[in-house]
Amino acid sequence: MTITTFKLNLGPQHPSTHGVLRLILELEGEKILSCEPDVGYLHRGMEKMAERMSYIQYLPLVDRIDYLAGFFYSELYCRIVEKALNIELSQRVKFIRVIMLELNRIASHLLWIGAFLMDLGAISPYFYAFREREMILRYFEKLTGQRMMYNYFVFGGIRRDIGYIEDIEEILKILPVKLNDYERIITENPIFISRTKGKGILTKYTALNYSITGVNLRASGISYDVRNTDYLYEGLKYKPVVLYSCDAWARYKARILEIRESVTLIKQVIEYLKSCSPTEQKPISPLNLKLPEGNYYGEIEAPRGMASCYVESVGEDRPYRLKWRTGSYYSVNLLRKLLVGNYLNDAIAIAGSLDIILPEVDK
Amino acid sequence: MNLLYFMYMEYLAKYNIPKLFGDITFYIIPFCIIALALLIIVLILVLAERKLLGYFTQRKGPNRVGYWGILQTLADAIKLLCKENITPKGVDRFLFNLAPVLVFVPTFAALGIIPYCAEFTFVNTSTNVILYLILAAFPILSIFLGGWASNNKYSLMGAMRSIAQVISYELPVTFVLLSIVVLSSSTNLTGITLAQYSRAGFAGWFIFPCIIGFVVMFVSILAELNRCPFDLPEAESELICGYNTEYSGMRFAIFYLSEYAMLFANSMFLAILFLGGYLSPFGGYISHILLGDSYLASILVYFEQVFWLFLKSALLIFIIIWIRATLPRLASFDLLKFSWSILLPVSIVNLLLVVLIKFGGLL
Amino acid sequence: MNIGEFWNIFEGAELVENRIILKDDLHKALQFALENYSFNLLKDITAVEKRDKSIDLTYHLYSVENDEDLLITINVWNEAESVIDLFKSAIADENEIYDMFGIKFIGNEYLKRLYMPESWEGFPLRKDYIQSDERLAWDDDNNV
Amino acid sequence: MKFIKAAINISDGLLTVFKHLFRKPVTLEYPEKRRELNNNFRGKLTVDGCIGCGVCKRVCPSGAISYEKNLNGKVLSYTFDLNKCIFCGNCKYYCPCGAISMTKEYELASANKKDLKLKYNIGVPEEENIKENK
Repeated sequence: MTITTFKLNLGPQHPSTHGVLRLILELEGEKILSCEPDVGYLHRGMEKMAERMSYIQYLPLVDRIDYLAGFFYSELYCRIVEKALNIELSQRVKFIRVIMLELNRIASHLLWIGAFLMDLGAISPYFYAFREREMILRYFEKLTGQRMMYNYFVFGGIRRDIGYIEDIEEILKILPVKLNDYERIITENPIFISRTKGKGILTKYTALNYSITGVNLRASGISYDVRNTDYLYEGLKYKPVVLYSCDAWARYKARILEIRESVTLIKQVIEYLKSCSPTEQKPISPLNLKLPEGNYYGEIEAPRGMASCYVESVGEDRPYRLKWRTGSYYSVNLLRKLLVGNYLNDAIAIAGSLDIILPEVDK
Repeated sequence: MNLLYFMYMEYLAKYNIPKLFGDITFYIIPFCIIALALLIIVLILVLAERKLLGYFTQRKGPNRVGYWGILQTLADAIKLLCKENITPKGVDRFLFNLAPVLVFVPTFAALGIIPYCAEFTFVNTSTNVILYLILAAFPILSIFLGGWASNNKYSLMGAMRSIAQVISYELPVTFVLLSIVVLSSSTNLTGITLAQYSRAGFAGWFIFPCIIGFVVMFVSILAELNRCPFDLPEAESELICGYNTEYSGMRFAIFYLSEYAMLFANSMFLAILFLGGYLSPFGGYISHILLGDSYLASILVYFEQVFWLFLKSALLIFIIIWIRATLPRLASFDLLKFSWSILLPVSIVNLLLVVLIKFGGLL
Repeated sequence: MNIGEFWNIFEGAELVENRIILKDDLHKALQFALENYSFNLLKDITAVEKRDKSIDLTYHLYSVENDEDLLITINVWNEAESVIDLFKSAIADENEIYDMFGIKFIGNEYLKRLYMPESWEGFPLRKDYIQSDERLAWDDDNNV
Repeated sequence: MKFIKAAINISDGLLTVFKHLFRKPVTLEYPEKRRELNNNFRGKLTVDGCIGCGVCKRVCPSGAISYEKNLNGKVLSYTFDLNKCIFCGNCKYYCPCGAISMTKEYELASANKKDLKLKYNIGVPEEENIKENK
């Protein structure tokens, strides 16, 4: 018997590729024989742009690397410049940054939960998750002026002191209740379990070999979290979420638990912020900002895996070379292996569970 | 119906119009009534689904066209009518155009054999139930035609899925129908309805002796209608739009409308089989209670019966929409497994139970 | 891990700041680090074009068990050894470097233009790259 | 046993969704009702009290700011091109004399691109500039 296979273009215009990812699948019936990801439909040349712009000009663009979690890349870039210029942040500024990062992480994970469930065909959790995310985005808008492109961190501090803390407290009060709601609809639902339990198993070895980091790695049983060694998080009690079942369900559950963990982190920070007085910092003069010669490297735990930035400076007012490492890029590469042997509708669940976002892939 | 037929023939005979003319027009006039009523009902159903899904997810649903968004579906229908009918390159033109035409035929036929009230069934054959069983599976043929002719891999996959789905869900339906036939000793839908009559109203409904059968039938009808959680043939997040990916304009509208027409027909069918059809749930009819045995009451009773039937089917449709709002989609493999390994045995057990109840002297 | 021990093994390797600079045998060095010191996570590969138009490839390795970082740098011109048999994540990194710098990785069959179209000429992150395709130039007056 | 557990879980989910049927919709009917914006909002730019130092041009990431000079090199007027502006707020933050401010106006769609080029003459009262850019 001869087996006929055919090629299927999944994307770039497809409801469940969350942007413009194109997967060239080779199918036999509905079984996937091979997968070839094709990216680049959203390439903006972030690295080349950096070489043409001054440090301060580049800062607002950094948010756009991942529009769902802009604070992380902003923080990463600020961190490198601060390291190069030997700027010491005050404890208050550090903790304000922690609040922003963790709120942004919650917003990003919430969106993922909604989108993932939408991929699986459930409608309600999508809208419920967006409702909670909207609260966070409205808070961001109040504080920073925009919903997604914040441009709130500046070299050596933050743009304006934090305010509206009662809003955050309300979010923290509501969020765990709503999370219980989601879990009642989703987590124990037998259909959801049959779609995710045991699907897309990412073993420890494969995860490391494909350079998967972040929640996906922690759901595979490896406790690697950059937050443990991050100087922003010093003095905060934090327990990394590690799950051992390695499948799509574990990746879902890990994100729910991460949101809960972030809530406890923010609570600790708010207690501190209430006890200390506001500080005012002066902006660094934009006119002569030059990094001393050398190379600088920074890492951060972004919602989609570890992000890092490498800057090589030759003493000019712009980087000689700037390189971003983003988590999603490696997740896309993982699809080559993870989808093979699965059926098409499991493939959607598996690809969705990795939390791929395309601006981060294409940079 | 027979009564109406004789009245009509007598009326024609008075004016010496040949019998043949009467025979023909007698079926054309009701057809027009159905067609018009169906269109209105479908428009209402589409709006109801969108509104309900909206309110389930804390939104308002369509609310711009007309008061409370009432004219939204009408506007959509007009928009689809005005749109260009695109026939993609490489399609099998004849089949591609035939499929949307064929899809409405079984729906109309199915509506013709449903007893709306005691004296109003368009075609009242003695084996209505079996006829219905055939007609309910018929739209799948045109879905397959459409998917096959589209020359699109997504369409073809959707069509293949729907065939597999209907074949596996037709068997449990047949066994449940058998148990209903056993209970009522009739293969006529009016007979089945009348067999459910009892003085205590809803106590005589077949849902009580045959509750397992009801659940099986409900699930199977969800599958046959391609409704969530069995909406695999069009699985938006996987197959874009399944079998009607390539259809546009009026052809798409016909597929879309037939889906809702079939939903309506099947929910009425379910109401007839298990919820007593047009019988009042209180035993006596409201018009009899209010107006006594007057001539007006004997006419109003027919309308009341239609009302009860529609109310029961509306309740079922509400549950179907509610399920759509909550549950994720099953995987195609699990779907077949669910039917063959759970629903089929359960429906056979149900048949045995019903036989025991009927002939074991329990009823 | 004692890095000094590591760079003694490879001839011509030297330690500058926190990174090991190799002359040759990149694949062997990475394999050595992976097998003997369990550096099992290749965080990324960074390419930097030097003034003399040669390219420095920096392999950033990480050991999850020991929580240690290791940087291995090698200077290449147009070709480099591929490490995709050791680290599958290198498929992505090498592909990106091929697309942006034009370095051919020998042994990597997945290489293709990734972000750029297949027909694109030039390698954008090279310092001598001039963006000259006038279709892409933003013209204020014609876009009103 | 497994079936009963599954049925309970599904009905639990169904009830949770059903609960939402009676809650107030969160939909905001946009053109009629609008969100409240506070003073931090980054919208359309306005200028008042500019000294012509040129810092905003140097920090603008998208090149949206340009200026006209007279023969002596003195800056006469600024043009903010909202077609290019990404509303990052850099110019406002780094302006040494606080001349740039961002309004709450965000509906900036226009049929003509030239409407979105805001020209501010230096040394002219604010009202006139605003009138000119309507």
